[in-house]
Parts: sequence; C-alpha cells; structure tokens
Amino acid sequence: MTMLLIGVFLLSLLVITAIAIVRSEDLFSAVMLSGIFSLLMALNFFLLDAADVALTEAAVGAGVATVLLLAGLRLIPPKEAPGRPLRALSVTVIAATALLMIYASFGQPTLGDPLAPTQQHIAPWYIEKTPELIDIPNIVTAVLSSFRGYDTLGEVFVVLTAGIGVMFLLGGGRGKPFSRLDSQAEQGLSGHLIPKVMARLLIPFILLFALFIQFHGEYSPGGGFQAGAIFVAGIILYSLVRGEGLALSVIPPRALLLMSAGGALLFGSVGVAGMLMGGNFLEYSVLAENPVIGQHIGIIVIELGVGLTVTGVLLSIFHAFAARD
Amino acid sequence: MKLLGLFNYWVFAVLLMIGLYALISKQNLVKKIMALAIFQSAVFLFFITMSRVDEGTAPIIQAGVANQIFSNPLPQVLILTAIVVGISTTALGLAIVVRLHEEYGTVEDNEILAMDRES
Amino acid sequence: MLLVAAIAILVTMALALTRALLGPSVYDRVLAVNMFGTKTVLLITVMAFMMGRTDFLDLALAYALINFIGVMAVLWFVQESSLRQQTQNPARDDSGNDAQ
Amino acid sequence: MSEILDLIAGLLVVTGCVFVLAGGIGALRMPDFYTRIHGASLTDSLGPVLVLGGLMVNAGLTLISVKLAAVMLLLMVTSPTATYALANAALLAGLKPEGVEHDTTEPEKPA
Repeated sequence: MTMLLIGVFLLSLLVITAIAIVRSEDLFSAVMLSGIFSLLMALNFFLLDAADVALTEAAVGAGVATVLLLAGLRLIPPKEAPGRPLRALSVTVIAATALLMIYASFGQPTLGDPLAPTQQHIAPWYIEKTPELIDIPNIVTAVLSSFRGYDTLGEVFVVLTAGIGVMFLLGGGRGKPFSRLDSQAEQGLSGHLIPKVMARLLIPFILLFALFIQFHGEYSPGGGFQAGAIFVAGIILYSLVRGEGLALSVIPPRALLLMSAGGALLFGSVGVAGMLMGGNFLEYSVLAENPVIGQHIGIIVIELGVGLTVTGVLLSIFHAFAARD
Repeated sequence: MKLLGLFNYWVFAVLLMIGLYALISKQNLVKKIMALAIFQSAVFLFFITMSRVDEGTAPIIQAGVANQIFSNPLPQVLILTAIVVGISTTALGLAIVVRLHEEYGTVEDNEILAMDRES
Repeated sequence: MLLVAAIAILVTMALALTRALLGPSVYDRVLAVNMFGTKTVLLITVMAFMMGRTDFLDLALAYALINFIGVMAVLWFVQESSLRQQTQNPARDDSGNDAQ
Repeated sequence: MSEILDLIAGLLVVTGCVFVLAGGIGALRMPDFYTRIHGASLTDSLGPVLVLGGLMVNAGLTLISVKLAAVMLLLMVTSPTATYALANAALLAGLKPEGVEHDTTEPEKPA
C-alpha cells in the first residue's frame, strides 16, 4: 500500500515534468527537465520491481543522454521559435484518444494482479527453468542472453546501425571532424582545478564499477548494456575534463570502430560456433561438455560482445557530436 | 483501491498523448525528438507495469530464500534493451537535426519546408 | 523510520521539481536536477531497505558515481558556447545564420 | 542493546531528513540563484550523510554497510564538485549575484 502511494506520487511528478518539457521554450531547460524525467522514470522502474531496467535507465539517463543532448544542442540555436497557437483539432483528437485509453484501462487487470494474462504464459516457465537449465540467479540476464538471444542479437545490430548512421551523418572515424583536436578550444575543463582532480579520482572507480556490472551481471542487476553505458560515462567524463584529444589518444576512433563491429561479430560468432558444434544458432548448451557450463560460457561471451558494441557505439556518437564545429 | 491500481495505465495514456501532442504541434525538430523520447518512455512504463506481481520481488534469485514470488522477467528484458536502443536512435535523430541545421540554418520544420518549396 | 525518510525525500523532490519548473534562470533548473539526483540516490537506498532487497544498493552506487557528469557537461557546454561566441563571430557568415 | 542501536539509527535518519527538507525549502525560497546553491548544498552534504549513517547503524557490520559507506563517500565527493561546476557555469554565462551590482537588464554575454 505504501509502495503504491509512493508510486502514485512519483508518477504524478512524472506527468508534471513531461508537461514542463513540452511547454518550455528554451531547449537547454528542456534537456535539464528531461534529466529529471529520466530520474523519475528510473525510480518508478525500481518501485515496480524492475531493478535491471532501473539500472539501465540510471546508466543511460544520468550520464550519457544529457551529455549527448547537450553536445548536439551546442550546434543549433538554443531557443524554440515562437510556436503556432494550439490547434483546436489536434488538441481535441489527443484529448479524445487519452480519454478513450483511460476508459479502456478499466478492462485491464490492476497493477500487480497475479492472475493477469501476462503472468500466465511463458514467464512462469522462464522462472521455473532458469535455475535448472542455466543456473544463474539473475533471471533477466538468463532470458536476455540465452532464452531470447536472437532478440538481443537484433537489438545489438540496431544499436550498431544507429551508430553507423550517426557516423555517416556527422563523419565519425578519421579525417575532417578530428582535425580540430589541436586547437585551443580543445582543452576541455582543464582550467578548472576541482573538477579535474575529482574526475581523476573518480574515473578509475567508474570504470571498475562498469567492469563489475559487466561480469557480475549474472548474479546481481547488470549486464553488457548497463556496463557499456557506465563505461561510456566514465570515458565521457575524462574527455570533458581533459579534452577530446587526450580521450581520443586513450581510445582512438579506429579502436572504437573495432569495438562496435567486433562486439556484434563476437555475439554472432558465438551463435555460429554453436552451429559448428552441432547445435542450433545461439544454442550455448553445446559449447561445453556440461550443458549448464556451456550456457555460462555463452552468456559471458555474448554479454562481453554487447558491452563492447554499446561502449563503441555510444562513445563514437559522443565524439562525432563533440568534434563537430 | 481498484482505481489506484489502474493509475499506472492512466499515466501511460497521458504521457503517450503528451508525447504525441508535442510531436504534432511543435515545430522545433529537437522538441519533436524529445517528444518521441517521452512517447517511448510511456511505452516502457506500460510494459514494466505489466511485469509487476503483488508480493513479488525483482527476478533475481536470492540464495537461501525459498518460495519467492518473482515479477515477470520478460517485459523487463524487452525494455532493458529498448532503453539502450532508444538512446542510440535519439542520437541518430539529433545527428539528422544537426545536419539539417548546417544545410538550412534552422531547425524549425515549417521554415525548412518553406525553403524547400521556394527552391 | 524508513517511511518518515521516504516521505521527507519525496517532499524534497517535489520542492526541487517546483524550483525546476519556476526557473527563472536555466541554472536554477540545473541546480534542481542536481538536487533531484542526490534525492534519487537517497530514495533508492531507503526503498531498497523498505523492500528488504538491500542487494540493490548497486543502483544507488551507480547513480552516485555518474550523476554529476551531467553538471560537468553543463559547465563544458557553457564554456564551449562562450568560446565560440568569442572566437567565431566573424566567421559565421557562411553558415547562413545571420545573413539577412 | 539492539533497541539502543535502533534508537540511534532512527534519530540519525530523522535528523538527516530534517536537513534534507530544510535544504529543499531553502532551494525553493531563497531569493537568487547563488543563495539557492547554498540551500541545495545542505541537502547534498549533511542530509545524505546522516540518513545513510543511520541506515548503516541499522544494517550493522555487513557488506550493506560497506556499500552505504561507498555511496556516502561518493556523494560527499561529487556534490561539492557539481556545485562548483554549476556556480562556475552560471558565472561564466554572465548570471550576476543579486545585490552586488544590481542591474535589471538581461545578463550580458561576452560578445
């Protein structure tokens, strides 16, 4: 009951924030408000027992999303032009649809109903079989990387494709965009002593935490997606305080491309390896004598692939935006 | 009591429509991208709402605790990947907007359309 | 005890959100986001205790680690834009922005 | 013994909550941006330390306490840094503190 009321409160704040994002004319303010929106969203996920999702939203929303939006915003006018007045027609349609959906919600099972149709099919099977077939505590990781490996493979390739698209549009990789590296403006926040020292202190811990999330993802909330986002946050912090140039000399663009493509390839090749050893595509059980050990090997390797791709793609995207002038 | 249990769905509907409204009525392309993000978050909320089970806990088996009820892992898996895909596609949209600004000098869709019609 | 803490943190969140909505300057909003982040860390900790799943403190740790990157990005953004305004004003004609 | 510990934990958490709330009110009610930072910094430093300290007393000597201590240390390190960055950004963008040289015009950006 208490949790339900806390949830109602947080959701109300969420709606208020969404309205404020839409209404604010200053894009910078809108970005800041969407930071609050993402924090509230993560809290709601946590409250709804989705720890893994909350961790992902935390990793992506708190660090990467704000930085990417600001890096993009740097290149365009900061204010929205005075808009056209509210169109009566669109407002009516929107309001009518909202009312219709709220009306339809009365036919939905209430929050947490254990008899809801969603809880009857397949999910009990996953929960029951995970200890037996895969034997890792985190059922979400088990479903993500083994039971629904195809799906995750597809998502990884979507991330890779989006990264390639950004690099085509803004010119990642080599050449023109990185020619700016030795200019004066490329010192980042080196002039600020306190951020510089604190970042130097914190970055090792951020990277260590990312590795923990990556390799402990079978036992606690975590996995390749979250770890990649946290790793990227650490490197972005480095390039903010020490300048793009240094960050790029630590992980050069070529290495980023290699990571993006290599991670996805690693994922795919685990599937092919399963086929070569006599199983189906992405069937990990055949990778070792003992099927459970095979599952463990497969999950660790593909999570590594996911982590590499997410790190490579998000970091390339950041560099592509930041190097643009 | 039953009504409070439906509150999540109402918030989903309202957020979805806020996103859709901004997508239709805002001319600024960055605003449109943010509206898409709100729309997307509403869908995430809907899925995660469906995954919750009363008396349940997050689907991570604790050692030494028997007979736990777990919330549904499947929607969580779908949304977990969707969040990372979401940020990548948002970045892609932003990249398109940045290129449009370089070509047209504006990020308002009506001005871009007007320039296109003139030429 | 935990409930009192949760309510206090929720009220503070509402106050921070009010500040974010009122503005008036952009930096007030950044301040509100920063406050909101710290409150999120606290609320996650308190809720983890309330739910009895203290193994989820990793989440609070994640937020505590990467929350302030957003504010760093704001400082970087402001510094970059003021640098751009200083150095690039004459070279802006080719962008077609100020050509009238 | 455990009652005394509970009492100490409760006391710490509630005191922390008072600080958190006071800071929140300060951030809302203070007259201008630079004074609001002062209010917000209270919620970011003393409040969390007390609340997390209380929870640590509650949890005893376990891994949980270590994690809480890590969160506490990180908050103590990061939030002053964030406040520094924020104040610096505002000053750089030309936001003037109230009452220093009060002018009602828009804050001028360096041209």
